[in-house]
Formats: sequence, C-alpha cells, structure tokens
Amino acid sequence: MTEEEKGEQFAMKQPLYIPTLATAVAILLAACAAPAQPVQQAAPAQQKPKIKVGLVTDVGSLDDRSFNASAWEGVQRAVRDFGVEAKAIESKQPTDYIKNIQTFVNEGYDLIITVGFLMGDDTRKAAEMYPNQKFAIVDVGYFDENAPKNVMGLLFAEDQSGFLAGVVAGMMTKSNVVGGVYGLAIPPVCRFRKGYEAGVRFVNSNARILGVYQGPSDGTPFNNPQWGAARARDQMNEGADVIFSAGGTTGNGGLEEIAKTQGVLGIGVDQDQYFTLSDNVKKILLTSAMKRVDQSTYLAVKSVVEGDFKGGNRVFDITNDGIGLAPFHDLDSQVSNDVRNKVQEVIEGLKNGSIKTGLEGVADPCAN
Amino acid sequence: MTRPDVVLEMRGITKRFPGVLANDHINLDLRKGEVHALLGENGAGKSTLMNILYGLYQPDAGEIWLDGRRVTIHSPRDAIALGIGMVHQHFMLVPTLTVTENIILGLETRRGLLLDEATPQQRIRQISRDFGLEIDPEAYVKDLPVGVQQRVEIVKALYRNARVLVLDEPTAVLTPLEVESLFSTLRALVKRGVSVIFISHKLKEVKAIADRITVLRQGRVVGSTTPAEAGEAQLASMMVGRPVILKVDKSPAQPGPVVLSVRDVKAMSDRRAMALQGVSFDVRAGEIVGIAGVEGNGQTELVEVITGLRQPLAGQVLLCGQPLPAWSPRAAIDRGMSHIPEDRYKYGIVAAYSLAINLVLSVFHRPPFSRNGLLQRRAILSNAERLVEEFDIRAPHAEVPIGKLSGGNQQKAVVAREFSRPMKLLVAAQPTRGVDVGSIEFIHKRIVQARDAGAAVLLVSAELDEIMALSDRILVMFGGRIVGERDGRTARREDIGLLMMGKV
Amino acid sequence: MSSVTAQGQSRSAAPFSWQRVWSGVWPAVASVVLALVIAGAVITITGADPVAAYRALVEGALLREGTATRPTAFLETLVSATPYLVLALGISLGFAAGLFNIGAEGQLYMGALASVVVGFALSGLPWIVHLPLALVAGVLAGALWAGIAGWLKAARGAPEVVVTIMLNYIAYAVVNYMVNGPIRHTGTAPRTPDIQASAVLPTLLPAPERIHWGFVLAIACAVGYYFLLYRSALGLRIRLVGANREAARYAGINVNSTYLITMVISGGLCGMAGAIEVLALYRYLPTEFTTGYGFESIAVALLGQGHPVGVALAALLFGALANGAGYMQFSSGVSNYIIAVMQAFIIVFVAAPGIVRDLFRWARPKRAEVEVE
Amino acid sequence: MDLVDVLLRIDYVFLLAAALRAATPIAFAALGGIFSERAGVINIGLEGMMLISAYVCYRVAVLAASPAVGLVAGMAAAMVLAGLHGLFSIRYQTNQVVSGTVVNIFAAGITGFLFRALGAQESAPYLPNISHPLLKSIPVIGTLLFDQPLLMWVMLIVVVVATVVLFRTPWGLRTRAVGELPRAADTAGIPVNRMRYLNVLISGALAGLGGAFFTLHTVSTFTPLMTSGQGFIGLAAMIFGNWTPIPAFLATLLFTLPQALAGQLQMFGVPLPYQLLSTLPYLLTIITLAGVVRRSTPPAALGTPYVK
Repeated sequence: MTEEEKGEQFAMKQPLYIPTLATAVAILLAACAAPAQPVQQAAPAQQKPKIKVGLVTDVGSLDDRSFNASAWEGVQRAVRDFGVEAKAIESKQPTDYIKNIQTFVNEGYDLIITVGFLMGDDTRKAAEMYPNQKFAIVDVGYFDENAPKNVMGLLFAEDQSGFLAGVVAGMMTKSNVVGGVYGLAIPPVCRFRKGYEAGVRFVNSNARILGVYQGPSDGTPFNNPQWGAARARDQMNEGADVIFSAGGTTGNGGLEEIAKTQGVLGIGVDQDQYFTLSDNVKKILLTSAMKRVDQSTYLAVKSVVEGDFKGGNRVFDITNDGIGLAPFHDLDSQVSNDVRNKVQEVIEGLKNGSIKTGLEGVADPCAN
Repeated sequence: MTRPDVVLEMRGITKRFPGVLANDHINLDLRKGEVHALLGENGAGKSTLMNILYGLYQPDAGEIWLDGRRVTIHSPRDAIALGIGMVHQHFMLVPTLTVTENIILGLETRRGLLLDEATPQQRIRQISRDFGLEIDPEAYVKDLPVGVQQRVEIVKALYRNARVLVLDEPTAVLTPLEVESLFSTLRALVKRGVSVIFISHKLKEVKAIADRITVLRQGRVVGSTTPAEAGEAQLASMMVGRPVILKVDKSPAQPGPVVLSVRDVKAMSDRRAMALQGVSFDVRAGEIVGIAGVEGNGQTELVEVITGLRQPLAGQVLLCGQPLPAWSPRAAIDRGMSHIPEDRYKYGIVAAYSLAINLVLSVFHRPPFSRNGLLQRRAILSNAERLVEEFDIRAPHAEVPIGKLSGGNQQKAVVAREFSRPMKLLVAAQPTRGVDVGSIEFIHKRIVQARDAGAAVLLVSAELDEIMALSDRILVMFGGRIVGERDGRTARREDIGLLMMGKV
Repeated sequence: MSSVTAQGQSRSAAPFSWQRVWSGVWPAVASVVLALVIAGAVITITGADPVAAYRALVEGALLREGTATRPTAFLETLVSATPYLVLALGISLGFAAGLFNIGAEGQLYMGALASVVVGFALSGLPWIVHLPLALVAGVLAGALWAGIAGWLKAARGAPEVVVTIMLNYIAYAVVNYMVNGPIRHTGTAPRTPDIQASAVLPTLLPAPERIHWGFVLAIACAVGYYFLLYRSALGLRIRLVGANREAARYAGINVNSTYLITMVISGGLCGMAGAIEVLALYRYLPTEFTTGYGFESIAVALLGQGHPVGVALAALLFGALANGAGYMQFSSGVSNYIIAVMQAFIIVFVAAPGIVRDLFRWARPKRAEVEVE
Repeated sequence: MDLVDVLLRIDYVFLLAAALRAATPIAFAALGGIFSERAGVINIGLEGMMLISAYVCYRVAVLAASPAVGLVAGMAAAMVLAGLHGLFSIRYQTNQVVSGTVVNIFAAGITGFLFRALGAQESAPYLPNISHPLLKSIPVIGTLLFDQPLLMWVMLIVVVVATVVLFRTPWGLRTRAVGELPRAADTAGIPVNRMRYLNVLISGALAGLGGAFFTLHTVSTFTPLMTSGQGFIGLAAMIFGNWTPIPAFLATLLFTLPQALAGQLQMFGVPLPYQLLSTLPYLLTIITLAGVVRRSTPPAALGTPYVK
C-alpha cells in the first residue's frame, strides 16, 4: 500500500473501533458472569484421591519430537501403569513458566515436572516458595549448598550417549568422514555433539568430523527442517557417510535428507527415533543416541506413587540405563560383530570409568 | 418518437449521491455528426451525466436511447460495445504502460497466447494518419506531454470504433495552437459521422466548436441553444446563474524592489531528464509575473526549485537578495514565501484531516498554534474560524475533513492558508484549476490584492486566459528555458501561443 | 469527539441515543460471538467440549477463584498485556507515519540486551539512578536498532519492511552470541548474570503477584503516545506525513527526518518493552528470550486501529487470551493453538464489520434486500 | 581452518545448487506476492498460505498415498486462504495488511491445532526429483539442474512463465493496469475486482507450491510453523526485485547463497562465531539495499481498494 493510504486508513477510521473493541473485551468478561464454578471436574472426589502429576513444557511444544514429547511420554506411561492423573500445560513465553507452575500448585498437584534448562530458575523459585510441593525438572541440577530439597533434578549424561553413537559412526564410516547436524548450541546439544566427536576419535583417530549448529537467525530454533536438510547435504557432499542429527525437527530434516541418498546412514537422538520418524528414515537410521527423558519422568512419578520421592540431583547415565544406544533395527545386518563388540567394550568402560568422554564435570559444555 | 438523425438520447436522468442531487431529470440528445457542447461550472453535474452514459455510474432514474433503441449500460464494457468512447478529464492512461498497451487494454489481440502488438500498432498508425493525431505507439505514456496523452485518449476511443465520443474538459491542458488542432481533429471526426459531446466551462471554445450547446447548472438543464443564438455573456450568466464579470479588475502595477531572483537555474526532472536548462528572471514587489507555457516544459520543476522542494543542479534562488538554502521548503516558508501548489489534492491538502488542521499545515509547529511542543487546539480553531470568514470557505464546521469540501472551497482553503502568513512572495501554480467560476473570481481578486499590498507574485498557469488576465509581465517557458517576455498589457494571445510552441 | 462549527460553538458530535450505541456495539457482540462459535466448532470437531474450554479460558484469564496467595488471575492478564501494549504502541506510531515496522521483535531483543547489561554490569548505584539508567539503555538500544532502518529509509530509500525483517534476524543472533559468549554467567545454563537489585523493576503487590511497575509504565506510554500523536506538533507532523507525504513536504515538513524520528521513537518503545520484560520478570537475559511478542503485537496494533485506547483494549484482549490459554489447556485439554484461530476471527470481524452484517443478512430469510452487483 | 583456505576449497557449484534449492519456497512466495501486488492487493499472508499448504499437502498425500494429489490439495487450501484474503480486502475493503496478518495467524493456529489433534506420524510420499543419470554427470549444469527437486524446476519455469505472463500477455497487461490505475482499467472495460480476485488466487496457488516444498520435498512430515518465516523473506525478495519475477528470483539467491555459504564456513570450522556467521544473508541484504540507490516503486494502486 502506498504510504498515504496507510496513514489515511488510520486517520479516518479510528473512533469507530474503540467501542467495538471495548465490547469485545467486555464480552469476554461477561462470558463468565455465569457462576464461575470451581473447576472440580479436574479432580473428581473419588474413593481415594488419585495422585496428580502436572507437566510444564518450555517454549517448545508437547509435540516437539524431542525432550518435551519424551517427558510427556514417560508421564503417560506412568498414567497407564499407576493410574495417576496427569495434565500438561505448554508455555508460550518464558515468562509463562512460573505462572503455569503456579496453576498446578494452586490445583494441589502432587508432583510438578518442568522440562528443560530454560526453566531452571523459575522451578527453583517455585520450589523455594512452596517447600512442601514436589518438583522434578528435566535437564537441570542444583549443586550449591542451598539447593532446594523438594526438587528432583533429572540430569543426563548426553555426552556418554553421544560417545556411543560416535563409536558406531567412527567404525561404520567407509569414507572416513562423519558429520553432525545440531540444533542451537544449548548445553544438552553441546554435550551430545562433544561426546559424539570424542567417541569417533576414540575408535577412529584419523576420521574427519564435520558438524554445524543451527544459528539463532537460521529460522525457527530447532524447527527449520529445510535448513537441517541443506546442512546434511553439505556434509554428504564433503563425503560424510554417517551423520548424527541432534536438533529437534531441524535435525530430523537432516535425517530425511540422508534418506534420499544412497549409502549414507543417520543417527537419531533423544528417543529411539525409529519409532518417531517417518518410514523413509527407518531404512537409514543406524541407531539413536538415546536420552531416556521418558524413563526419568516415569521414575520420578513412580517415586511419588511409591512414597520414596527424594529431592536432589539424579543423573541418568550409562550405569542406570538413563542413556544408551537404540537398536540397529533395519540395519542390524549391516553392523558387524566388531562394531557390536566395540560398543559393548565402550559401555563397560564408561560404566567402570576407564573410558572418559572428556565432559565429566564440565559446567559449560558449549564453551570451546 | 426519436428523430432519425438522433444518435443518442438521454431522458430524465437522475442521480443522487449522499447529500447531493448531482443530476436532476436531465434530458439530452445528440445528433449524428454534430458537436454538442455541455456547458457548466465545476460541480454542475456534467461529469456525472457522462459517467452514467459511460456505465461508470448507474442512474437512479431515467433512460438512455441509442439509435432508437433503449439501452442499459452497466459498465464501460457495455458502453464500448455500443460505440461510446470517452476522453476523461483525468486521463485514463496507465503511465507505466506504452501507448499501444494503453490503447489495446481490454481489447487485446493475441498471437497464440501472447500479446500481439504489431497488428494494433499498424491500426493505431492508420488512425493517427487518418485524423492527424500524431503519436508514437511505442512510447511510454509517462514520458509524453499531456497534449499528446490526450491524442492517445482520442485514438484509444477511435480504436474502439466509437461513434459517440465524449470529451470531458479536453482543452484544459492545451495551448491555443493545440486547441486549434484538437478542433480540426474534431471537425474531421464529425465529417466521418462521429458524434461528439464536448464538455467544457470555457465559453470561447464552446462557441468556436459547438453546433449546439446545452447548459447545466446545479444538476439541472438550464437551457439549450446554439452558438449563433447566444453570446458569451448570456452563456456565462446561464452557467453561473448571475451576471459574471469576465475581466479581472486591476490597476497598473507599481513594481518595487526585486523580491525573487532566479539565477541560471538548472535542474533535473523526476525522470532524470534536464527539465530546466538555465532559467533566470526577477520578480519585483508589487507585480505579477505570469509564466505561460504548455505543461511539462519545466514549470513544475521551476516552482519546486524556487519553493525549496527540488535540489537544483546549478544556479541560485535569491529571496530579497539572500540565497535560499537549497532543498528546504521550511526555510522558504519562514522567509515569507507562500505557495499554492499545482495539484491541490496531491500537494495542497491532507484530505483526511480537518479544515482547521489544513489551514495551519505549514505553521502548526509555531506559536500560537503550538506551545512547548503541544498543539493549541483553541488557537488552531479560532484561526480556522477567522479564515473561513475572511475567505468565504463554505464548510459545515472547522473540523470537517477537508476532502469532503468542494474543489473550490478546498482551493480557497489553500489560498487562505498561504495568505495568512506574512507574505513577501507568492508562488501560485495553477491556482484556479478545477474550481468554480465564483471561486475563480474570488481567488483572482485575492491575488491582485496581494500584489497591491506589495507582495511579489509568480503565477504559473496552463490557462492562457488566466495568465493574460492577471499578469503584469508574461514570461513564456518552452523546453526548460524562458523563450520570451511580454508586457501584460500589450501581449497578444496569438503571439504568446506561438512562443509556447517554441516558435520564436 | 466534539466538533466545532464555523461560528466557534463547541457541540458534541451527535445527540446521544441508545440506537446509536447499539448500532456501534452490536457488530462487536456479533463478532466475538461468531469468533467463539467458529473456534468452538473447530474444538468440537476434535472431540473436546467447547463450553468447558471457554469457561476455563475465561477463568484462567480473569476470574479464577484463587488460593490465599493468588487472589485473581486478572493481574496476570495485565502482566501478559504489558509487552503487547508497549510494542503495539511502537508499531502503531510507525503506522501513523506510514511506516511498517515489522522489526519490533528485534528491537525488543536489543532493548532487553542493553538493559540487562546495564542492569548487571553497574553496581553500587542507588536504584533511583540504576533503574532509570537500565530502562533508558533499553529504550536507546531499541531506538538505535530501529534507527538503522529509519536512517536507511530516509537516506537511501531502502524499504523499511525489508530492513526491519532482516534486522530481526540479526538481533536474534547478536543476543544469542552475547548470552552464549561475552556476557554469559558461570552457571550451567547459557544466560547472563542476574541484574543488580537496584536495577529491578519492582512489583506492585507482594509476591507471588507479578504485576509490576512495568504495567504502570506501559499505561504511561499509552498516555504519552496519545499526547505525542494527537496533542503535540511532532505528532501532527508524523500523522501528516502518514496521511499525505507530498502535501506534508510542500508544507515545509522534512519527510525524511520525520521517518527517522518516527522509527527511533517506535523502536524506543519496542526497546522499552524488552527492558520491562527483563527488568521486571526475568531479571537476567536467557538464551531463549521471548518468542513472537513482536509479531503478535502487529496484530494488536492493527486491531487497535492506531488509537491508544484501542491499542490498550486490544492488548488486554491478547493478554487475556494468552493468559487464559494455559489454564484452558490444563482444565480442558484443548491446545492453545485454538487461541490463534480465535484471534484471527476476532480481528477479521472487528476490522471488517461488513462481514458480520452480511453474515447476519444471509442468515435472515428475506433476501430481497441483498444488494445486487 | 583459515577463512581463505576454506573459501578456496568450497565447491561453489554445489553451493549454488544448494542455494537454488533453498530458494525454491522463497521464490514461490515472492512470485505469489508479485501477482497479487501487481494487481494492487498487498499480500503479507503468504507465510500463512505456505504453511497451510505444507500441512494439507502432507495430510492429503498421506491419505491418498500420492504426492501429486497432496500437491493439488495443498495448493487448493492455500487458494482458499487467498480467496478469503481477497474477500476481506476486495469485497469488504479491510486494510490489506490486517487481512494478511489474519491469514498468517489463522494458518498458524489451525495447522497447529489439527496437527496436535491428528498427529503427523506417517510419512508422506515425496514428489520426485528431476534426476537423469546422464545429464546429471554434465559438469556444473548437471549439479545445478539435473538432480534437483521437481518443484525447483517448476519454480524456475514459473519465473520465466510469470515474466512472460506479466509482460507479454493480455492477462499481464490487464493485471498491471489494474494495479497501477484501476479506474483506467475499468473505463477500458476490464472488471477490476475480478482481475484482483483471480490474481490473489494465483498468488495463493504459488504460495501453495512453495508450501508443498516443505512437506513433499524436504521432510516427509509436518511440524507446526515449519515454514520458519520464509514467506516474509519472499516478500522482501519481491520488494527487492521491484515486483518483477526475474530480479525477485535473483534476490532470493542473494539471500540463500550467503546462508549456504555460512553453513559451509561453519562446517569447515572457520573460527568465526557461528551465531554471527548466520547473519550473513541478512547483513548482505541490508548492505545491498543501502547501496542500491534506486528506490523501489510499488504498483501505484497497491493497497487501495477499488471503489467506483
């Protein structure tokens, strides 16, 4: 529109709209002039009160095919297994976190699970404000002496998971070039990447390792499959024949691109992506570097059900099956015994501490 | 019932717009091969009537008969199909398209799926030759002078096989010579059986070309006559409803010191062509200097340079001996320049805003209209009330959006605004364009008053009559240069007309 | 608005009549009802109960009977409405001059960044100095960021739409880089250090209420916007440039500098929104800062039709919808995507009342009056 | 690795091929914008039209087990949104920016909502690549053209066709007239609003093609907001290209080439902060815009409803 029109439309029309808008707002107000019944339907008084679990996502949604989804899946498994009641609220803005937590607190939920390191501060604030409320938070631990006692920090050794994936990649590559497509450089992603690269080097010291993080201005974070696909292609052009995709749907775009090319294999992340990604990807999905967020939330709920909930950090790593490699599924036949043996060896080594990923105790995995 | 030689008959046409009865039971008939003039002031309902004929508006009542058949015209498409062509006052040409493209628009010939421009171009050339309408089919319309654009419009109508051709104020933008050539074109058309409706408010021209004249006033037919029967004065009083003084009353000029001095100014046009090739002249206090010339010969750019709206490439503009900082309209205003811009709607007013605001458009940031950065509503309104009174602006109230006023009242508001500042120099570009006779008289009177009060006045107008009536000195512009100067009292139309064509 | 006759007597625009009020109001009633019905239909198709969903939405946004610590959710709606209001004012100001500032999001980011840096890096200042300083830093950063687009428009004729879109992406990257690198604090999560207590924009009510002085600032911005745009000479200048750029130029207004000034003020408001968010709510800058306020606020600005009262109401509406969405999801399981569907329809119906009229006309049996085209 | 070393070893043909691919949806959006805006209707709803097409393409391609059916359905869905945009802005004379914004908000909401309600686990069949074993091995050309998605080819063809249509056919002539001076078109017997509706629908169809690229070429599934702002980049390219197909297409490359380059530089480990590297396309666009002195001139009647 020409600038004149823009201005004119503004100049001429305004007074009419104010009553109109005012009514719109008023209607919303009036809509509940009907008796605002206390929301009982959420907690029908049954014979014995059910245990209620609330989950608050970070700004990613429940269907991010990543840790929010995974966390929710664990909770739902607990619903099936223990008959607890569960609800989720997705956060639209980071400023919503505390509000959404508050909603569950007000409704008397037994356990509130928050997801993601972005929620670390707000979860802590809420925990300090409501010391009798049980919390669990995925991907965050509190290490200082004042750490709240009512929060279970669910931490993961993503580096170990990545390391195992790196071992497989390092051994399976024929071109001696391996790649990686990663989401934004946030701590869990960085730990995956660095563990993976350490794993490759552990078995194949002269392999070339490629990798790219999605930049903050490369479209929507963790949700630009087209960008991920383009980067996977870059790497295949450089000769990579195994590519690790760790970055929500950005990474999934990478896997989809790999599936279009002969002879290149992909490695998924977080869940066993064989079950979450499209059929196209199944035939090239070598394995997934799993981070059992679902297991951790399941266990957190279980601890509440069984009455042995304890605050403090709980690390999910190779020793408690909190992380691990997914099965090879369709590609099982292509994986030699050498590889399997090596993976087994590394698992043992990681368990007994004889093999290190190099990220043990590193506070900021994203720092160089 | 219809006489055989009547091509077109409009009966009882009535059209009402919110608040206005634009056409009130108008009857009009057009005979084959005649030029029928429709005479009336701005706002008399001429254009509405013709827009109804052309299908742009639907009448509230009334009938249109063509060749003895009753027709309904829903859209221009229908009108074109019936052989009605129209040359609008504001040309309906798309500036970014070529002449050919404009002419064939809506009636394209194809070669396969693609546009065929070769065939129509041949026909366009043919029509040009037949009627002496010289045009270049491949030129872009935006590069053409208005006179040529008008020819394009006529060719466009002929290309569509128009048997009835309506020309809405066709001479407004033409030089006397161009008017002559238009008239000879019209005579040629008439000879070939085309019937012409010629809309105008200029008595001389109507008398010169029309076979019959119908006069409209305030939406009604006042009467029909022929040039032979009615004199100019009689037509004028039919048109305005009262006797009209056709001469501007003014005493001889008493020039004072030089106020505006333009020294060898060169400037480019928006289209990056050299529009001013070195223009120099002075305007003294107490005189009106008129710039005559066909539009597009640099007058627009000259006015823009003087008023600080355009950066000159070279040269200087001095106001009372002091050079004006280039490209600062505000500086010019602050130093006593007033400017009536050529296109009122585009440059002169902000249509959506109130009359009161439009009356302080260039001074609202100063006391008393604004103090400490805050607008003083009361001062703005009382200023408006004063000017409304003084300049006889007809408006329901001061906060009416100025776009809702008639053209004449809008222009009076512009004049009022510009005259309300202390004025050393008045630059008036087309000050009476699209304005009714009453307003024209009023504005002319105010300009002369300003001169008599000691202001220097630079008048730029495409209306030669206006230049002749008002100017103490006349400069003629052609091709970006001043090509001649004449004394206002002794200048002759024909002489100036030749200068305007560049024939020195 | 009152108008003044040529004789100078003030009189109100028209005598009061209920019919007039009703004719102004019924399209709004119909609009909102229609939007609710349409979104309700969508909800129903997917098997949920729209009535329960709406009740939850309203309760979550406004009236929820709370626990002792939480008297009403309405205060949270005001918290949500605050950034919408400030951003939409900034965007509206641009519209008034005929500028389309799609870059509010980027200016918000830069404002937040600058005020957080001032907030944590300076210490030992009394709050009366520190807090204003941090706010001003945010305003300036937003102003500067938008000023780039304004300057390019004024000096080079670069379309502000394109430049501000591009500047958004650059702002994301700059903030992300800074938070991950130069000004990262030494914890696990990539974020800046906390701002000093002296830079915190305090809350209005005791915790856990979050309603903060930023809301008051936002209202002040709306009032200031009104005076700037409708009462000041600068505002008239901005509006004239928007209404008829050429006429403004002919009247001696410097159009290019008006563009620059408008963009700077517009960006300053957007920067202020960022500053308020971080100084009042976050109190540090996280790596993943707000998502999409700057874009949704374009809709708020459009809905508000440029008038501060309209913008405030629109911001309130959006704030209420955003705030109620969480509770709606909690209580009825309807995903908050439906909010966007409702927003879309409300905007359409408010912006084009003719649609509502036609819909009702069609709904009526007699079709004789339907205009023939 | 050193920047210079990296710049020397980058495979530029591959880079250009990647940029061409990435340009596909953006160019479709730009082309769609050109048709709509040349006819005088602002279309900032392209993003939403792409998004809804991406969703519908996915869902229908899965249901029908045919990418072609999906493509048609996706285009149809985008055209429905376009039709609504036309209805609001032409019939009801709503501010066209408001109407476009509504389209964007609505598309984001409805696709997200349906995705949540219905899921998107199945994988949609892809549209084919245009790949020829022999032609593919031609140096440069082979890489650039003969192993590329079908829709990229369609896009290139549409760029050419759109140029011809706009500047060499009656349709284009009428469209431009309607967008420049609708009254002139009206007096020439052209139904102004019908032309506008149809061009807005074309705009929707093209945006629909752009949306299909996401789900029928890039990934075989849908995620909310997956168009990631590319419709807006397309608008920027349209303005940059002065509402003309070929320059607009080149403008998309101006954007995707640096993005591809930034990806490569990061991959090769150039020691620059990757966050800042990723701003390369945006920076370059701004710098180019600032350097280009020519002001872009939108169609004169853009944004103005035509009222007789």
